[in-house]
Amino acid sequence: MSNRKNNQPDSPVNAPVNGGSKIWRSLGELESTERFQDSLDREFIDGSAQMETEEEREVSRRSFMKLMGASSALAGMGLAACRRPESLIVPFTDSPEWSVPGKPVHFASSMPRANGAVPLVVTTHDGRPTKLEPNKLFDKHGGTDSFTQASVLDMYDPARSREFLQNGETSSRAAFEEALADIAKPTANIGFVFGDDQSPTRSRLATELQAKFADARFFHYEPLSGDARKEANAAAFGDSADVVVDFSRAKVVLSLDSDFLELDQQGPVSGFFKNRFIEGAGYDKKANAKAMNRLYIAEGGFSLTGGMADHRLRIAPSQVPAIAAEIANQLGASYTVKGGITLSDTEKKWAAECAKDLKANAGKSIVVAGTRQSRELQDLCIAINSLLGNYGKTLKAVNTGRGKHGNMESLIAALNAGELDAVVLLTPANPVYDADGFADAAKKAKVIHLGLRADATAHAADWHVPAAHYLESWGDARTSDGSLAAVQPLILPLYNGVSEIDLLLALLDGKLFDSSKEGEKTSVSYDAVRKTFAALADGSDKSWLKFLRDGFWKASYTAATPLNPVSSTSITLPAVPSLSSLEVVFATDGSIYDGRYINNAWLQEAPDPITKVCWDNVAVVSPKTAKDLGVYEKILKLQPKGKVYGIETENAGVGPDGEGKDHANPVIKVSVNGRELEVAIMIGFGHADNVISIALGYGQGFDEHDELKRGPKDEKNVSLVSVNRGFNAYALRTNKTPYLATGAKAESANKRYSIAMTQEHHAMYGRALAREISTMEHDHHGHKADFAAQIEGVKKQGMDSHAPENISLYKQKGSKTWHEKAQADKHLYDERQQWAMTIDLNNCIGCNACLVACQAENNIPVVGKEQVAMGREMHWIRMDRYFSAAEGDEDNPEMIPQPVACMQCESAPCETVCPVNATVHSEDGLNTMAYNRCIGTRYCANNCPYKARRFNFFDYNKRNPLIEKNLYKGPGGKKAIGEAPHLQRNPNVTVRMRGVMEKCTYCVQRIQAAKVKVKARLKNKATLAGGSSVDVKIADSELRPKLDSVRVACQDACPSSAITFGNLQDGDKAKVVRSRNSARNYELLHYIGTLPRTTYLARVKNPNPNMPGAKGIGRATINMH
Amino acid sequence: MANFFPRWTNLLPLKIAVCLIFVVAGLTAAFSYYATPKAQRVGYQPDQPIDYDHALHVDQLGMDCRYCHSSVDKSASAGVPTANTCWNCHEHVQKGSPKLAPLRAAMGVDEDHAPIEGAVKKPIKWVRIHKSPDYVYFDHSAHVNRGVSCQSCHGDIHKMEKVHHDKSLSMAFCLDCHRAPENHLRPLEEVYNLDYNAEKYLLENEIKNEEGERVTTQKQFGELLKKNWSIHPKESCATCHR
Amino acid sequence: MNTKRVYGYLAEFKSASALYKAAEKVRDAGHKKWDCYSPYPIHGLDNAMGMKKSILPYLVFCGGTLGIITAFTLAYTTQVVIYPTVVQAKPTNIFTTAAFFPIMFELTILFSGFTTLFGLLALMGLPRLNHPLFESQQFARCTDDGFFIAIEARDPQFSSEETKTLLEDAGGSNIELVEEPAP
Amino acid sequence: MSDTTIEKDPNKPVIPVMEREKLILNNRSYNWITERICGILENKQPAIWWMLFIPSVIIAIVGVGGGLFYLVSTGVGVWGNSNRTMWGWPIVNFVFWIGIGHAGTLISAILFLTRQNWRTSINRAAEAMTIFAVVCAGIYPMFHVGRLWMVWFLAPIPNANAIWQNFKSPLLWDVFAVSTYFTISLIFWYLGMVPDLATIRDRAKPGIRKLLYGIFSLGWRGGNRQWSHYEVAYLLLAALSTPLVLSVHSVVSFDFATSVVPGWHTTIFPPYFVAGAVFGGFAMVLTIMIPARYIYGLHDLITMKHIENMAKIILLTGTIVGYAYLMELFVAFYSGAKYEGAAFFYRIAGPYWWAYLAMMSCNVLSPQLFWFRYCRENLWVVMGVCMAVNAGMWFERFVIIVTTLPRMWLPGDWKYYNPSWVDIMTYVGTIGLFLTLFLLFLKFLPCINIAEVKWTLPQSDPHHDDKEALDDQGAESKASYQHELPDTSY
Repeated sequence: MSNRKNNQPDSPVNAPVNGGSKIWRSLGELESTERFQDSLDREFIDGSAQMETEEEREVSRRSFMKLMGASSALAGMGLAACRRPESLIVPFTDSPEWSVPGKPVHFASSMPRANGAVPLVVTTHDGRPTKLEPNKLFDKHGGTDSFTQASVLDMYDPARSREFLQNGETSSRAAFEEALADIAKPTANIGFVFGDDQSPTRSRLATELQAKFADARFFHYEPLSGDARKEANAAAFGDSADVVVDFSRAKVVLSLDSDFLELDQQGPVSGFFKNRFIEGAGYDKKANAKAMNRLYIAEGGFSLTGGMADHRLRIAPSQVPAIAAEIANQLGASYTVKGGITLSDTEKKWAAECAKDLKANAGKSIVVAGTRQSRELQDLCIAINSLLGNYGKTLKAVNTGRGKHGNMESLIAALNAGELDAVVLLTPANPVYDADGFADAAKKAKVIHLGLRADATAHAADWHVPAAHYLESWGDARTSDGSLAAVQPLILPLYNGVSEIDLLLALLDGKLFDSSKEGEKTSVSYDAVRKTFAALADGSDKSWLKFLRDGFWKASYTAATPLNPVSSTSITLPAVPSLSSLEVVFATDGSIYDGRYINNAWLQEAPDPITKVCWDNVAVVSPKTAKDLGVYEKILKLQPKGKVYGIETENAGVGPDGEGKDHANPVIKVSVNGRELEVAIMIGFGHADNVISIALGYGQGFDEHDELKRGPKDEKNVSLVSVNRGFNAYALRTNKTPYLATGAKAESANKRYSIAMTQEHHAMYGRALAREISTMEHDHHGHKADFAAQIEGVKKQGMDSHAPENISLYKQKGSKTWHEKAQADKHLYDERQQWAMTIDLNNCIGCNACLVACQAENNIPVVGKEQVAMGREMHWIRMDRYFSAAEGDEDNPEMIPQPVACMQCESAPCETVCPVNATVHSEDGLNTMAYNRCIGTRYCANNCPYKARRFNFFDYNKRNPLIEKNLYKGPGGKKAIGEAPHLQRNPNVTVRMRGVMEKCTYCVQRIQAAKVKVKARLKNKATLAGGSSVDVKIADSELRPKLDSVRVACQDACPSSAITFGNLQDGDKAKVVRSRNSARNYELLHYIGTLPRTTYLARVKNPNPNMPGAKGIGRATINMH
Repeated sequence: MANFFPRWTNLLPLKIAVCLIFVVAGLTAAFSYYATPKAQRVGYQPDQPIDYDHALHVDQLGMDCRYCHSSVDKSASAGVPTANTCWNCHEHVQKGSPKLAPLRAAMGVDEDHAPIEGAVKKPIKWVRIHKSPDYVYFDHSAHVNRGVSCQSCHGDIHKMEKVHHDKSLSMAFCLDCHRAPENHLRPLEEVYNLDYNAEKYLLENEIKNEEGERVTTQKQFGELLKKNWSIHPKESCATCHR
Repeated sequence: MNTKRVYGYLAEFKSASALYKAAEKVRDAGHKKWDCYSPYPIHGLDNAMGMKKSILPYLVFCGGTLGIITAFTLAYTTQVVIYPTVVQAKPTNIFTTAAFFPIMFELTILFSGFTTLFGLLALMGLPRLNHPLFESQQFARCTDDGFFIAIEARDPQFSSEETKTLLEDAGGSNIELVEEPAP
Repeated sequence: MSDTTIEKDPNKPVIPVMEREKLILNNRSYNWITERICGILENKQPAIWWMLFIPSVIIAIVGVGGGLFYLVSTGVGVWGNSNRTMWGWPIVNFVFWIGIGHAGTLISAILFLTRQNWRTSINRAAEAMTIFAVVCAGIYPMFHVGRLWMVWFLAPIPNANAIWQNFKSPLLWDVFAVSTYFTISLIFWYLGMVPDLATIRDRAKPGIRKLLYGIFSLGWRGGNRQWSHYEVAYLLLAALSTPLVLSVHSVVSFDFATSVVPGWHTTIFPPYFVAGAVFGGFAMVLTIMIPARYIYGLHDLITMKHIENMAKIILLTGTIVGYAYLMELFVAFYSGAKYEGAAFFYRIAGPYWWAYLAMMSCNVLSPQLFWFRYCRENLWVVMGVCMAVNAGMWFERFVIIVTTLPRMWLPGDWKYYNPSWVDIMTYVGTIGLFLTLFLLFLKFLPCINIAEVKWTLPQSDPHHDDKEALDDQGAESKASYQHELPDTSY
């Protein structure tokens, strides 16, 4: 085993800023004796020596696995065997800094993203990064999205690129270094293609590169970057200008086809959600409708933002500018719209009222346009905002200092013109696959590609360099508001990858840093980053340490000076889409973004937030269009009616696509831009007519197992996770039509394609599950109810309006029905802590952040498409989302998400039916699940009204479920033991074996950790008191975990702070208690009397009374009884 | 016709029945003894790369448990000393002793402790003795910080020249203590004092309970501590299983 | 040479009625160690033979009681005394007994069933595979359509002559002295 | 001893009395009965036996053996169950078989207590059927669990973990109930067989047969001092079994009734399950006895009277079940509980409407044919109805389990359930297993209770000969025990 250096970051979050560490290091650096270097460099491998058993050797491809000095570290690598083999404990020779065996260490890092880096706190167990949390130091209310949460798995992806490739053939590092040497001649015309993320160090190096290579040219490319917006901003505010949106100041937000809450973020969203709480972010104020912001949106297909919107206008994306123009005109501009839609009266009114509302909130409003929308719309948006005087208030025009870079179009032009000898692709994108025309142009120059995946580009390029994941490399980035964010490695590059900065440095000084070589210093990029930091912030060690410890350095972009926004006052729109000339929208995918995450099994299995489709993408069309296309005989209703023995009645029957493992959707052939694509079609409620939205990023490669016989094709570009997945919409996309293409034709291909969905029924069928009220007075057949009355009425919606209060025969202490006469033993009820959770549907947008976070925290296995289709997905959180149409128009439904996990019922039906006591109630109010006791009768799951329990039908953890039919091969199946993802496992959570039940446990491992922590207080108190510890008295209250200190994984991840968790015993001081006391608080399925500890807060819609259809908004459940 | 069955068959059923009873009873007894952790683990005494003598270090030299098992009161895992922990003393003590060869190998030095060029440090591979199943999450700090001594689970380590598995550490074993902690609680100062004896301690320092009468037995003492420190050990699954 | 041991007289009767009458005669003759053999239980023969009622029911009652006690003790000690657990907020005290009834009932039945089986075997002195009567050729028909009376030699009243005549008078045919080889 | 036919004296005055229907036709003699029944297992089996036996064995081995091996080695996932429908076919089949397993003991026990003497001809086969059905049933819950090797957790034995079962769980009740039921039925069946085994023993030539039958007949001698105990024991067992039978299916119904699942959580379940069980059980008895009767020529022992009585019971219980179905619907509607109503709505009109339709027509409608004497006496009709009922009872369980779970509380988790091929294979396998066991029973054990049938003959009455004096056909054909006992046979 080769020797390697300690590449631990300098200073963990949970260490004192000027900790002893500092001295230790500096001492070492002072006398950098051979001896010291050795210890510094070697201790890790020393610790890791050789693996003991075959399995363990497999378990860790890399030495660090053995870094565990501790007995408990292997826990969670599978349930125990009954007779133990001789096992060894291999301690370090020199214990590394910060490492206390069995204790996780947290480091601050951040994930570079196109729309601003995400500051993170990374949890590492024995050198393995296992979990990412948002850095609350940076943004108290901030969260992360599912991409960030899942990115830790990307690092362990066994299919990650490990080899240098030359023209697609395996090559060697040495060979590449030679090649690099003669490519990187000062005279060479080299084109550098960066991603859209901002990295100061990279920018600095770019200038140095410019200096070295006089003819170097710089480009930036990501398939979803949206040049129109950049250009518009550049035109309005000068080159490399960008607009940062600050929602916290906005009372009214108008989104013009922008999913700014999830996939099209244009600024930190926590501010937006802060203004959604009607009782204040801490649930400490009186409910006040005024406190709430209002969101208008005009969009084609449903987005999560659309789901949140108070007013949603369903309109073909190509026609959105018409609405924008109308609004602008209402605000005093004078735009003339040529072609396109003639607005109906309702639409006119919509625009008018919206404009009025905006005007009323001038300076306190925001208008955002879809990043990839047309230039016209971008200009309109800027115009409207400046009319409203929002710039400088809610919108900040800033200079990102990126410098004027070319885009893909200019790159291709340059290539075709032969102006470039070499292209260095540093973008996370996959241009050969996702950029139209690049593949051919690229042949005209030497292409060096740096990437995590051996994807199409990697194989097409002359040289592919395996990249280091951001958790493996030194770097820096800018958050959306321009603060510096540190990117620290948590671990040596697993597969010896090269970081972007490493490569750039190699081009500068011709020597490629090899992290696996001996005797080198920690990392060259470390120095580079520090140098940049010194330049931007200050050079002192203290601030550097602070930077690394906090993970960010508050700073901001320089404000850009608005040039006068001149723009044509006349807009030309494409014709309104019709059946003969459809409109194709190239949508961003909720699971794999632009396709870069296609190898991420968590994201693939996480259902698309809107369609609920896993592992595939589909073409979404409105019910009407589906019918017109002749795919369905009759329109697929949201709440289908069926004939029951002749009588027409509402009936959740099996739809025309089938249900469960038979679910297969019809395939249509879409032809546009002179190209064709066969794609499975799906009904999208609330989708604009004659518009087909297809998510990008899928269909990167197929093998012989492909259902539609498309393979084998590009098989080497994909892994087990990404093979045979969905349909490649890039095939239809050109650089001219990056977002939408008009004039498309579609016809049924007379095929069906099986689709795996986690939710196949989209309506509540008259059950008040995800409850909703409105700030507007409600008038139902003369029964008037104002906002206050509606809030009071939340608890009485649905069955609860008339079902009598459930009186339980048995009374448990602490339960609502408890009375002193009932004797419950002391040890069955804990005075210190009683845990509870609330989920505020008013903020929950239904993204999958919590779901994926839970998967990461709790070692939840992935089960694969077939199993999901059968209804065997293992997610502990089932992200239900319901559509509910206001009476009258089924075409414009509302969308209400409802995450459902174990409710930890005080009176849990699942417990009493377990014959072996495997699931019983804990004294602190948890519905515990002892996996090792469970024999798998599955009775509990039957009896769970919320269906929150998941069963391990197969050995999902041992047998790789992604290999065709592997699960069904039993002992003959291929084992997945020791594949890298196992190293991501959380050692504090048992990895469940086949045949046991599992479910949400309120992250009991975190609760226990907190309890253990407070136990030390006794010792501290005794020490302080001096004398004998016998006399020390410590009360229950002192042994209670710190107020709101226990945070569960989903809560941490939630970007909208919709989830609150805490200790009921803390009383009003605890946020969770305050939220439970809110009048909006209600129990799901209250009338069965399960007394759930997880409760929901009803969603509040804040409609504008003058808007058309305002009456129907926020009425999803209010009339149910 | 003669009897088909000879006369001796008349007693046969009875005999068989009696035999069966004994066999079944015997098997049950055997199983219920040998299949328990008690029988399976207790006495497990593997050879270690360095036959480290706890009796010598702890009992005679009076080292504290925490010198080597440094994370016992900080973390779930007590931790096994790193090579350089041993080296702190043995760099000077017992130089060149053949017993310490593995340690020197771990430190990459030769007989007279001169560093060997380019030596790869081979960590010492201790053989694990006490191991709870993967699905059991025992936390050392939670116990030692609440007055449960090492002794309660590991026995008289300080008397062991070669460590062996002393207690059964079965779930029943854990529950016994969780149900009646008073039998094990002792003052925090005494947790690492393996020679501690409750009666002796109570003779030396006079301790009174609420009622003001003097505490003399471990049980009473335990009760007192339990009350003062409000100790309520849990029996619910999630306490140990997650 | 093999000495034989006399078991007793075996006489056949032509029908159930005949057997019944004969039984009464034998009973009145004051015999104790004798029995009637028939392919099926003949109603009222117990009186005709002057037998007491079976004590089996009392045994079974005890068995059943033992069963119900076992069940309750098992359930109560494990659920309330040893390791009380809260399931669905149900109490962990005597009030939870209601949930034990089904098992208490089942165990009652089970134990009664076993007592019946083993009690019966004990009372009938079975299994006993070897019996002197099996020496007799004709006796084999008793499980088919033969009706027999056997008076044992152990009976105080037994005498080779009178017993024989008694059986003849009672209407017994092909009377046979059943002997078995001495041990 | 030859036929005991009674020759009449012509000078005696004839008192006309209505002829009473006989249980055993044509004044058969004891010996005839013995010959006839023992003949079945002493002579070579007819070809049809082999034609049924060989396929059954193969199906049993492949289906049960193969299916379960695959299941255990691979995981419960090979069945069709999902996180939405945790109980699918396996539990359907379990309840189905358990139900069938009820007629046997019930016929023996309850009919015995109520002195229904016609039971004597069928109870042996019925009890055998019970045992085998319970064997088939037991397979499912056992292999249904996720970790078969941990199933011993269900047994209350002291262990080093110091943890115990949850005696509040209906599933644990079920474990106790079913195992008790199996044990008691076995005892009941075996004790009833001892005298007959003795009969066979006495007829057998010395050899292996004699040895085995000898051992299992325990040396039975048929002495009255044995008979008297024996009859008490039999009575006791009958008295024990009767409540047991009722309890077992009630407990099985608790698995559903004590849950909170809409459509399961109903108080009507216990009686309705029991009725259903009797219903299905009798149907199954007929389905197997009618062919057996034909094949082995038992027309004199299993008369039309027997078949008709059973048909009547099927009609009765079928109607009870029908009532239960309708009552469920009414309660669901009347409760006003949306979820309850929906549950039943989806049974009738949901994706599995066909199952409900099948259940209704098979269980409620088809037995109504038995109102007509013609249908009760036409064996083809009887056979047909019984087949329908067997199917219908399976569908009943299917409706209860499979149509409820995929449409429970939250529409968000609704998902259709499909059985897998392993499900089907295993089910077919258990049918094979059942037939195999039953055919073996026919081959090696007396399928009709010889002693008791003899007991029902007129001449079995000890006072039979006295009554020859007054020549009274009615009286003589009516054995004395029938005078003394409450006469409820019709």
